[in-house]
Amino acid sequence: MNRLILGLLVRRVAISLLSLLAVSVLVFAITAVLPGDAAEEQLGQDATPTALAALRAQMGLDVPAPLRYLKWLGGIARGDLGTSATTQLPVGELVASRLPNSLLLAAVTALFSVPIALTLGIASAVWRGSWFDRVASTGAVAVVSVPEFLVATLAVLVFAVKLRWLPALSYVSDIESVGQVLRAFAMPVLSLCCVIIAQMMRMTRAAVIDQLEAPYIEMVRLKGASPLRMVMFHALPNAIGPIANAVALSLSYLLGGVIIVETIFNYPGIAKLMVDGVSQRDMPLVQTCAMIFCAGYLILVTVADVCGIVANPRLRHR
Amino acid sequence: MKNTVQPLDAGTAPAARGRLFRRFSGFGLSGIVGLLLLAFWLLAALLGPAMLSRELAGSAAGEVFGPMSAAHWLGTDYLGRDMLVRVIDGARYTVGVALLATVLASGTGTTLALFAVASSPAVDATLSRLLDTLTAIPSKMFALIMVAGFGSSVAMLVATAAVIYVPGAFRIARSLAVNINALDYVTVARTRGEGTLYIMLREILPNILGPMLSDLGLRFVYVVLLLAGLSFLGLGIQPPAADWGSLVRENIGALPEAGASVIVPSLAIASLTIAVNLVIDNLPGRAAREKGAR
Amino acid sequence: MGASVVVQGLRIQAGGQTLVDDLSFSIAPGEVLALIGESGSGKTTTALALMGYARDGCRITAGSVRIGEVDVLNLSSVQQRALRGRKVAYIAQSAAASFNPSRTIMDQVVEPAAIHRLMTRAEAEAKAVDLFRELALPEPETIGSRYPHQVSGGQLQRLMAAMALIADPDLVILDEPTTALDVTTQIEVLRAFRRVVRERRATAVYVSHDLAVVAQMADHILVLRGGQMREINPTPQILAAPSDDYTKSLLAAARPVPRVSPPTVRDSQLLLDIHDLSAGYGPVDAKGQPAKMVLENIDLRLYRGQAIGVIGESGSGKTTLARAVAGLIKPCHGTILFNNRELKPQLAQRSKEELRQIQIVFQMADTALNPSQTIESILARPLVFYKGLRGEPLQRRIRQLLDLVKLPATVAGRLPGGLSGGQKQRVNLARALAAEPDLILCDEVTSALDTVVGAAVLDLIAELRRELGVSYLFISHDLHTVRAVCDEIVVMQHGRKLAQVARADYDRGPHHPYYELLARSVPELRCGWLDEMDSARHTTPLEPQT
Amino acid sequence: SAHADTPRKGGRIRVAGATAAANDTLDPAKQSNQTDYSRGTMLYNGLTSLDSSLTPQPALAESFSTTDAKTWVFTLRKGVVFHDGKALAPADVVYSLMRHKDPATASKAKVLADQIDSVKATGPNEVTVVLSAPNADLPVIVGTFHFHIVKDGTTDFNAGIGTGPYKLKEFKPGVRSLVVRNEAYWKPGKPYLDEIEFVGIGDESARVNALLSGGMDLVASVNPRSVARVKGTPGYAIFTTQSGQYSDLIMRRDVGPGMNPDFAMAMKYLFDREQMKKTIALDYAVIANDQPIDPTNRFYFAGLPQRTMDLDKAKFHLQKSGVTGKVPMVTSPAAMYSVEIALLLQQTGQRIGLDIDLKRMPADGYWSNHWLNSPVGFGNVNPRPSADTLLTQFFQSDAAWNESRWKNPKFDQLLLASRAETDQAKRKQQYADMQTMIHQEAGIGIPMFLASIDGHSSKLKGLSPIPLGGLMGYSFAENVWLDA
Ligand SMILES: Nc1ncnc2c1ncn2[C@@H]1O[C@H](COP(=O)(O)OP(=O)(O)OP(=O)(O)O)[C@@H](O)[C@H]1O
Ligand SMILES: Nc1ncnc2c1ncn2[C@@H]1O[C@H](COP(=O)(O)OP(=O)(O)OP(=O)(O)O)[C@@H](O)[C@H]1O
Ligand SMILES: [Mg+2]
Ligand SMILES: [Mg+2]
Repeated sequence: MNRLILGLLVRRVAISLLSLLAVSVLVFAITAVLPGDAAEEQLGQDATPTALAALRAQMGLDVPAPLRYLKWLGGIARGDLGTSATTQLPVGELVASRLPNSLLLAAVTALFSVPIALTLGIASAVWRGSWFDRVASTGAVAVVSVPEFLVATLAVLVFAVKLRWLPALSYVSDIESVGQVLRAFAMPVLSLCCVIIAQMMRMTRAAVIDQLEAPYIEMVRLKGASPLRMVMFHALPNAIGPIANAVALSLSYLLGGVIIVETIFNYPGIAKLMVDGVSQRDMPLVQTCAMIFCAGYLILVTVADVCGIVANPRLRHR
Repeated sequence: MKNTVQPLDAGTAPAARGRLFRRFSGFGLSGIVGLLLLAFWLLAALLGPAMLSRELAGSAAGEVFGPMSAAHWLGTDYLGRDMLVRVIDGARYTVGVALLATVLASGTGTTLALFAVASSPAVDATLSRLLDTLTAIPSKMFALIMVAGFGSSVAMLVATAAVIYVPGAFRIARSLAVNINALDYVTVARTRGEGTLYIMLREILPNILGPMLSDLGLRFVYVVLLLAGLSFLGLGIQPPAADWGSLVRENIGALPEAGASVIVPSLAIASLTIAVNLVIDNLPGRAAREKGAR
Repeated sequence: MGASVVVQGLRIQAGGQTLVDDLSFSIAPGEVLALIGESGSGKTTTALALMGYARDGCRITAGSVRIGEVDVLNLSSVQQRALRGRKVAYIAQSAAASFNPSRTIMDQVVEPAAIHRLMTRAEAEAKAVDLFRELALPEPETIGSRYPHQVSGGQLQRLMAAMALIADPDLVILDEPTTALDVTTQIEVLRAFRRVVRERRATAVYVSHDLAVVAQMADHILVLRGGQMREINPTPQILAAPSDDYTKSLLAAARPVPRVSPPTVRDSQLLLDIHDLSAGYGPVDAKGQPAKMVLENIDLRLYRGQAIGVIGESGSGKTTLARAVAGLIKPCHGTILFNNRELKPQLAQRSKEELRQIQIVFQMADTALNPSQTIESILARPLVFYKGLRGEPLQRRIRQLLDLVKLPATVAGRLPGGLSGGQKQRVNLARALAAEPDLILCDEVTSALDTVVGAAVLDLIAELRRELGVSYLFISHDLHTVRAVCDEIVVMQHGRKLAQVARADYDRGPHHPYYELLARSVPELRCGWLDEMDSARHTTPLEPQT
Repeated sequence: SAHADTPRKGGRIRVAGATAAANDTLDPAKQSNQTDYSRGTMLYNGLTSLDSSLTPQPALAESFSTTDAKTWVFTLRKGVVFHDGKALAPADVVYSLMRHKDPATASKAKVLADQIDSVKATGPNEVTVVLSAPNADLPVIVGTFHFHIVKDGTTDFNAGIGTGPYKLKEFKPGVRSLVVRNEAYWKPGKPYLDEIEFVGIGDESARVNALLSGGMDLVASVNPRSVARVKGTPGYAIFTTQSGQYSDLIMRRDVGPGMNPDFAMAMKYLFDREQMKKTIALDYAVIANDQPIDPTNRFYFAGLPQRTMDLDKAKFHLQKSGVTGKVPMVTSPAAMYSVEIALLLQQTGQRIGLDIDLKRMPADGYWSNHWLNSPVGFGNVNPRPSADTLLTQFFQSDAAWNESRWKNPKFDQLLLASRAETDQAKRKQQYADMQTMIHQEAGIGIPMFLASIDGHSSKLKGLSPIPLGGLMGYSFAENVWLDA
């Protein structure tokens, strides 16, 4: 069994490298096709042919695109992520200053949202049809259906502006104590939880209910098992596959999709870096960010796939 | 829905009423609430724009962020336009475009997932990795390339939103389908020599439909919100038309005063998505299947 | 100590249909009541009702059930849970559908002990291993660590029995507990059950269609038909002097009569030629050997219109053989010729026509039916797929098929979940018939059927053979059934073919000792047969242990 | 009033600019937005600085003089030192001005710098600038952000070494910067604050919320719609700077419907300026007259009759132009308020039977892809330090950014003449003529000049408008102080 999973992991890592390469090519191709290059975006209204030419030369954009890509790729092979076209800073440095922030925010959010979502999902599956189920399910849908920027703004208005319990920005200056971390993270985490809990919760509920309909559950019931046991020991293991995937998808959102939260709370994360990169057509930056997201996503889904396989002996012993 | 409003023939009345009752009772109370809400918005989307006077729509001379009043039932927006008109107008886009994009995304994702699972492991691996790669493309970038490449139109908007959500739907559907694919009855179909398509659609699909529908319900919400983001990027619906998500975004300035112009479209989104999810949760077919009998 | 059971006026309904009507009976503590009746008569439904449980879609609408002092139908859910699995244990009819596919067998077997906090996990496991041994399961120490799909049908059923018995219940409800077992294993298992009943004086309800088995186990027999009680009487009386006509017909059909075999089998064409076949499960090593070898060096020839019975103990590889022929597992060695053409080892490489010609009826009827398709569409598919039938001819053929397997036309609109065990099995058969194949691999097709319906199915099989020249690989654990329909019998043990006996030699010896043993182990339709076997056992060991 | 208060020393403030991106830079030549400019004025000085009427005042140059507006002599202030202790020398000035001409610098001010022929140290404290053609506005030009003085030979600007009122302590592009008081600053008594933390917050409501929740003391670019909220919160106030910023409707004269001058005229009559001012800018704007010089400018021509909405005239011109069918009009959030202006135009257009087909484009890539390319679209022009710069950049016939491709040799002559003109009265007349010509002929419709609005804590004192933009023309740093 371990050999099987190890084999899967090795294969996945190999394929992942290919995927990453594909992503970089794709991103590069898109940046190449998109109207406007880094120099034009940088100069904006100030663009004149001479200024453009000068800036292009400075940014290395005068080199033909494929060559630029190969050069960048060569750099990657040597562990050099390249230089950001707009800032002329090493991309590695730019990313390194932001990535930990993003990971921290994602981790804290995951820490809260996953247990809450799974608990709610399982509980509403167990008591399906009850008022609890209805309130929880409808509530979850209602909460995601409120645009993220509205939730975040509302939270700021209430907790920061009105009550002044929490800071309006999550990262103004150095954070020293744990209490400060909690205060700073409370609202972003709350907003993000609102977005991602629903998917995990609903999928957990659906998958568990699906299993509760399976014939073997009848036997479990006839053994005198409590509903809790029925779900935790029987339905859940069989539902792990889809649940793990929903969790992986939701969590992958926390890396690249948090742009709105980063904007509203002025949190210096990597999503904003990438969106800026896209706006400025900063190819090395965008590529690195895209590859980071891709890698994060691949790690998450691989973990989800492994969970699915571990949970299903038929797949495990194929 | 349609045939429920037909006048009941006197002779068959009891039977028809019984059928009617059963059809609705199949939905359950919350299902009916969902259906009514959904019907309301569908009607609003279809008939609303024709019914509201254009006068109101054009009146930009009104007060900015005006409160609810007899002249403007839902107040006015950030340019002093009537919110009622804006919301009803927006229904067309949100209901139509979002529903279409969601169905496309979930449909394509599920179909691909079924195909991946029902054909060889090699196809499965290839498709899975390809779609994984697709997810890594920043959606903003993707949207930009779509505008750049194809111009912005409603069709393009639908396509973009659909493509962005295909990989997610694929993942979920695949994770459900692999489990079903390992079961005996699929083996039976295989020994019969059934083609991939049949195995996908008839053997596996019905058994993953429950979770997939609930996924679809959520994906709908995401698409509605994505539309707001995309129209902010300048993709798709062109002003003065606006979908509800964009209405919320446009009027977010009214939030501190809890203005109707931001609350109403938010409520509209919430009610529509809740309705969709209520209906999905209470589909009579599902309830019946869960009980094991028809 | 056993509990008394009193059932009064029990009525169970599903939708507008009454499944069980006004049923009353009682069982004294420590006694065994057998429920017999035709497939679909409501046996399982009644058995479940004794635990206060009705399947989804069914409802207990009237009556009362008392077990000892407990009024089962009026318990709170907490009290119900305390009762189930502890005081009343249930051995379900379909073992395959009753095990959680993703947890090990041991986890599930010791679960009742854990739920009711009866003993520590270690104690429970030890007890489980003892039970495995008692129930004649192979590798009792380690079988618990496998997953449900890794054991054979009969093994799974015994594992379920172990699960029910682990909590030493006062009332055991056994729903066709030995249907999937070969006769030798069946004896072991019956012994184990009887020990439980006798030693612990547990009360038992034994649901079965096999009168011979019932004769060994039951003190009283209750005959059900169409949800109504036909008669209830002490076992000897029922066997000797049944009062009800239906009971009489059941008894009359108890011993399958040999079906006339078609003439000139030998000179007809060779249909299936299995040569030196080996196959197994698990990852394949460098030499092409699977981790777990199941079949070894099987040779088998089957002529057109011939029926070959495959018997052998549970887990001997019968199903595996069928799966190899059907192309579901890739043999690691040997060849299979069909119509003198080599059959490709894998499904995908076989042509549609080849696939149509060979149909397999799966042993586990439950899992082989798609839970979301109606019976009608399940049956329609092969007709549409192979024959391109549409409209009225299609409907007619479906009705015809249902009729052939003695199913009422009303089941057509139902989903598999709304069928009884025997009904599902017949749907499975009907689906195979629909393809009008040349060869049907029947894996225990009659094991869940009562004698009357079973006989009808056997008749059907014989008729198809006679008239259409269909051939069969007829897998069964029941020697009598096999004898009744087959021209030749292949005896398997531990994955090897031990002997092949032709019809003419059925009653002439001498045979392979294992065949003799099987023949001897078939229960006889009289009380006390098992006891005789028991006493005989002390003088001559029954099974040559390996 | 606030200005009468005596400044107090000490304290620390947090300020939020309106943009934050990884391309934040401390290189004066590359600076492109208000956060860059604001940081620039903390760290650097120019030879001159612009006051509230955009008149150049001595800064690092103690004095400047010319006779022909072609050769300029700047006398440097003595005793000025850079943050690292090095004294300011003519070589620094030569380097700082001349580097813009080098294409490799990719300076944003290259066009302006190109008129400089040479910069030479002509004495220990004297620099002489020779222009290729006379320009009376040179002191204005060297007072702008790009011409801030850096140390001779600097190529890496991340240390932010200048002569400015604050020294750089920390700089994280796109995140924040931290500056502390320069104790050796050459302006006596200045600056007042100990420390300024400067961040960029891209989202307007986030900025306002940060202010109102006590997280910020000064925030830039407050939307008019948030003003009531800020004013309504005790302890906070609004600071308005009326400047020459405008968003304009561009109707190209060389292609599209704008080729017909009547179409442009029709559109100009379609602007409901009053309503735009009221509903779009919520009165934080002044009505404009289809010409780019705003009332704060010393060359503003007040005598030009105001054009107002006139549907009859609009209809007349439209019919005369013969333009029918849908008129595509490109807008983008990139050009401030252009979407809203276009929406109102669209509505008024319907009333005369004009069908405007709005095309809202992403802000990304708007300037490079659509601006200047679309036949009918919108542009946005930030305040310029001088009327001459503005007209040269946007209206001269062969200007790169001649948005509407309006070409008029007479205008070009006037522009050249006015640049060299040192007689203020004459010059004023020339500008008035040019404004009239644009008002009449150019394919440019300018509905209003927008104000910049900043929000601040009432404790923050010393703010007064400089019409280069908000935040005191981005040079608040050395002028504000915290009240106890
Ligand atoms: N997927 C599997 N992996 C490993 N072992 C398996 C698997 N399936 C079956 N086996 C083992 O192979 C042996 C033969 O199984 P098979 O199903 O062929 O038995 P059978 O003769 O049909 O028995 P029964 O009469 O009980 O159905 C059994 O010991 C069983 O435990
Ligand atoms: N959920 C249901 N809804 C409607 N009818 C049902 C449902 N479940 C079972 N039935 C019907 O109830 C009858 C009794 O079923 P039951 O399972 O008790 O039969 P059984 O006597 O155990 O038969 P077998 O020997 O084949 O297992 C059958 O005719 C079956 O079709
Ligand atoms: Mg049964
Ligand atoms: Mg078997």
